[in-house]
Amino acid sequence: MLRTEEITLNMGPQHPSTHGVFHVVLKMDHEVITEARPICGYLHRGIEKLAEARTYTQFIPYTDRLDYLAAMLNNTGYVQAVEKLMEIEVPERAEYIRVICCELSRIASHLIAVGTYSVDIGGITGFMYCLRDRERIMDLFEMVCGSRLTLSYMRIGGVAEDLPDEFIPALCQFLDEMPSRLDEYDGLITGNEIFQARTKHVGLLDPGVAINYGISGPNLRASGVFWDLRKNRPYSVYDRFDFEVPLGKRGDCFDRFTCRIKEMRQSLKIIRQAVEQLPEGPVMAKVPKVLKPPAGDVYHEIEGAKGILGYYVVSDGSNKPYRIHVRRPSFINLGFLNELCKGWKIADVVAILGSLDIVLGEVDC
Amino acid sequence: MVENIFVGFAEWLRSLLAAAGLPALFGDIVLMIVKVAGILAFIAISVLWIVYMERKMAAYFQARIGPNRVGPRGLLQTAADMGKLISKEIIIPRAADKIVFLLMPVLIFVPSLLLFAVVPFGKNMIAVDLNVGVFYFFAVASVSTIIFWAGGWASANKYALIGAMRAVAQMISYEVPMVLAILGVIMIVGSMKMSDIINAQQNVWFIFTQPVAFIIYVIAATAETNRTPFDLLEGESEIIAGPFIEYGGMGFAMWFLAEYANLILVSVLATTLFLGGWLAPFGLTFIPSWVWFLLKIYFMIWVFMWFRWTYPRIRVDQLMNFGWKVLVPLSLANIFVTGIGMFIYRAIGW
Amino acid sequence: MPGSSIPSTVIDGLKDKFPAIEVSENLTITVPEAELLSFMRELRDNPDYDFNFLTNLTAVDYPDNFTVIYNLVSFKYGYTLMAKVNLGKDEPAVSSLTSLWGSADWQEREVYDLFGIIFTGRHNLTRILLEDGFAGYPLRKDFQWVGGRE
Amino acid sequence: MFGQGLLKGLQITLQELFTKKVTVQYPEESLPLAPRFHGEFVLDVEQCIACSLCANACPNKVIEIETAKLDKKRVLTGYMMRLQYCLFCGLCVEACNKGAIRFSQKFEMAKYFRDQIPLILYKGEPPVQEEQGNTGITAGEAEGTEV
Repeated sequence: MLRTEEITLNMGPQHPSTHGVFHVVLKMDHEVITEARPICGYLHRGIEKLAEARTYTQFIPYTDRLDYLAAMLNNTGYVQAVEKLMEIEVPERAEYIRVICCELSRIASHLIAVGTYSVDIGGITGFMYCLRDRERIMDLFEMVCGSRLTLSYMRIGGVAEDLPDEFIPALCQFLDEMPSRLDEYDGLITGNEIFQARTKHVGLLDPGVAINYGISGPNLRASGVFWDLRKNRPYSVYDRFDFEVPLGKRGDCFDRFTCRIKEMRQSLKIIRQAVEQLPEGPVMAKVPKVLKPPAGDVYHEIEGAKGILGYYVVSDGSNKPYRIHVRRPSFINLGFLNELCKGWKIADVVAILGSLDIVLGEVDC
Repeated sequence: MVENIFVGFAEWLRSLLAAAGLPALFGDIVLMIVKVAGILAFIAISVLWIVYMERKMAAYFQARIGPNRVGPRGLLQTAADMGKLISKEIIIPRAADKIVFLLMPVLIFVPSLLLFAVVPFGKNMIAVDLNVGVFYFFAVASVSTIIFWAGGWASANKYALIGAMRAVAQMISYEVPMVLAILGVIMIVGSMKMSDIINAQQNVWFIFTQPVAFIIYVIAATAETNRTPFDLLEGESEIIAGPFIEYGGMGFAMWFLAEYANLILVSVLATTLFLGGWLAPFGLTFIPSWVWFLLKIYFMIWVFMWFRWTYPRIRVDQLMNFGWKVLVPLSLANIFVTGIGMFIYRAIGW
Repeated sequence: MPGSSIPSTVIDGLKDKFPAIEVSENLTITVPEAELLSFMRELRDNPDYDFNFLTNLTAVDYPDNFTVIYNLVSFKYGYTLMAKVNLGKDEPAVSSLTSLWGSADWQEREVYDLFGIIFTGRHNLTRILLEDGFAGYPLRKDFQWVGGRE
Repeated sequence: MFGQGLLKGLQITLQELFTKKVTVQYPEESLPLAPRFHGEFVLDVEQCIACSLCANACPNKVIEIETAKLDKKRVLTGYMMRLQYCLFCGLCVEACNKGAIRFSQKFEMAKYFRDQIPLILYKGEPPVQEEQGNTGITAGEAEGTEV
């Protein structure tokens, strides 16, 4: 017998497929992983601390920088938490605009997830197609709020500005063209046998374990657990839309991937309904110039692109939040990485990490 | 005559030297040097061009337009890149085996250059028409495995080591089905001489008589050249660049260019063995044979690029399984069927 | 919102079992530190509540005490529950919930990292976001940072 | 079945080979910007009443306003934005009641040196008397006089 020993491999912080500055220390027996110790924090900016020195409105731009791929959702989660604390009623039109923007953001985020996953598996072309189509959403956001990535569009009590006139036609055109694009991804990536061989039955996530580890979003639904806050605990106006929650069967990487593609189709469906139902009216509730929520705390959750996005806001009655905590889905989804990677190969670690769809701005906060 | 422009040039040179009263041996030596220089120029230019073509093709497949700033339509992009890479500092990792580390990127070109000696560029345009041409081709091509491995090993980097080990495993595994696939062709021809193989395809190309062998060959060749879906030793999303991870500047450029030289070589072999070499299809003989040959190899290169920009990467154990459990039995079966076919063919006595 | 908060009958049942808990108006339950683990185990294992999902775990540094906040969700009934534990200012420590929910692992490490609250009865309680040698706990109100811009 | 997906993928990439490319050759051509685009700031000095609402609305203390008293009236003497800290969130623009601070469509804000980054939108002499010194420099000209 040859004497063999484990090798320790530092994957990251500079590595093309850790999706940012993320570090995994892999212990390997030849190419098989025996331990994957995730190390995060390279992007920690202390956003929760920063919040304590800013007013409630001034924190909105910082939420963009958590999950910068789905900034609208982050905005929405935060402003809804503060609205819940202050008991502000948001105008109907603003709610619909929020839904449209949130779902667009979700599609944008899933497009990145799908595209980068394609790169992780080795096919660069799929990534380019996804980014090309994501650019359309960025253009739509630019019309709405002037920014493309860090949007800061939501305000406590509504949205910053009403939709511009040219937005709805551009959106409808996007809605018409997107399904065929999704078919293209399905043909290029999902249907590919090599891709399926790489992802099917890899990184199996048992539903019970997934719940226990607090994994949420498409990752949880891929394991077959029906838990989508838009359905289970409808916030905003989500109870008025007819859509399905795509579920996976096995909870492997392939299911997590296809769940995202299916969710994009559902998001398109929601946006279409929201556009049809979009009422007229104001987009901003009557809120005081200086926001001073009553002392107390509130925890509010929405269904983010990566999972359940929660904001815990504590007010001491002043115009600055006493404490804001963000339940970042990527951070909690990552907690199970070690168990998930054990027994798989390096190439699978990339596949598993990619299928969890983390964004480091959110993990490190 | 365009057809014989190169052959004619060689004859003219030889007669010129003979007319100058020089011995025939000296004429041969000069001619050999000219041939080598010509082949080197061909390699250098086509490698540069293929890098450009790959980038352009990748861009077109991805709805982009690719390099278009340096030179007309970006044609000088690779040259500019080379200029940049040459001017870069050579960084040697402290733990690396210096001599091996620096030697390997140079050596990687040697098998490629040696192989071009037997490439049939056109009618009567083989530098050396060995009677064991195909055998020589495979024998020399296999050497590059050691060079990949040594380069990765010398880098003293774990990623490089994994990549190097993968390179050895992958190249050896895929050499077997590749050779077995070609055996079908050689059985039919009964010769390993490149020109014989091409001449045997006067009536029908071997892609039609040996389609399975062709498919196996293309798959194995993709693996041999380390291109997607078998680019495991590079695998930039897992082991970043594999054996080349510590190489920068010209060292990296050498590896990079050698990969493209290998790509030309496998396309050459595919053309020679399966696509009729320099033979013109449909009787279009007014186009010179060497143009046909170039067209065919560029088509093959384009196909390899098409694969690369479409497919994701396979995993290392799947690669091994596929090679040993699918391709090898399939190629053995192909030999078997070819043998029976040839037996029946002779028994009927067409 | 339908079925989101826990019905008061269930709260009453909990009160009977754990007399020490305090229930505020908005159905936030404050648990004494000593009873936390058994209370949480009851919440998780009793099929009447079935709180199988620990969604959020964080802490707040109030002027008088530290409060650790647990947000639980029951997938079966759709209940949500916020539980709090008040801890003293000096060497705050609370029993860990990693034995009940895996999601507590990283979130407890995060709270430890940023607040310096010790979670007892678990392994690998190390800093997660900040580097290992970082001095102080930044989310405490008395934390003074040096540097900053200009 | 096996191979079908592979062929489908090849077909899709082959189709894309002949579709219109999406690249925009930036310096020569550029995409139209949305009217609301968050570009560089411009200040309408005539409108500005130096109320500091924008500076207070800023989450990152980017805006620095210098004022002087003139006949019990506050007058703007300096308006500087430290753009290196700017989030381009638009809260300052939203806070301005007079519509004095606005976004322009200019997005090429790269500078060669760090000390060139602060954007000086207005730099006026402290007013001597009456309304003389108030004419100042307009925003457009001020761009050229960055320190």
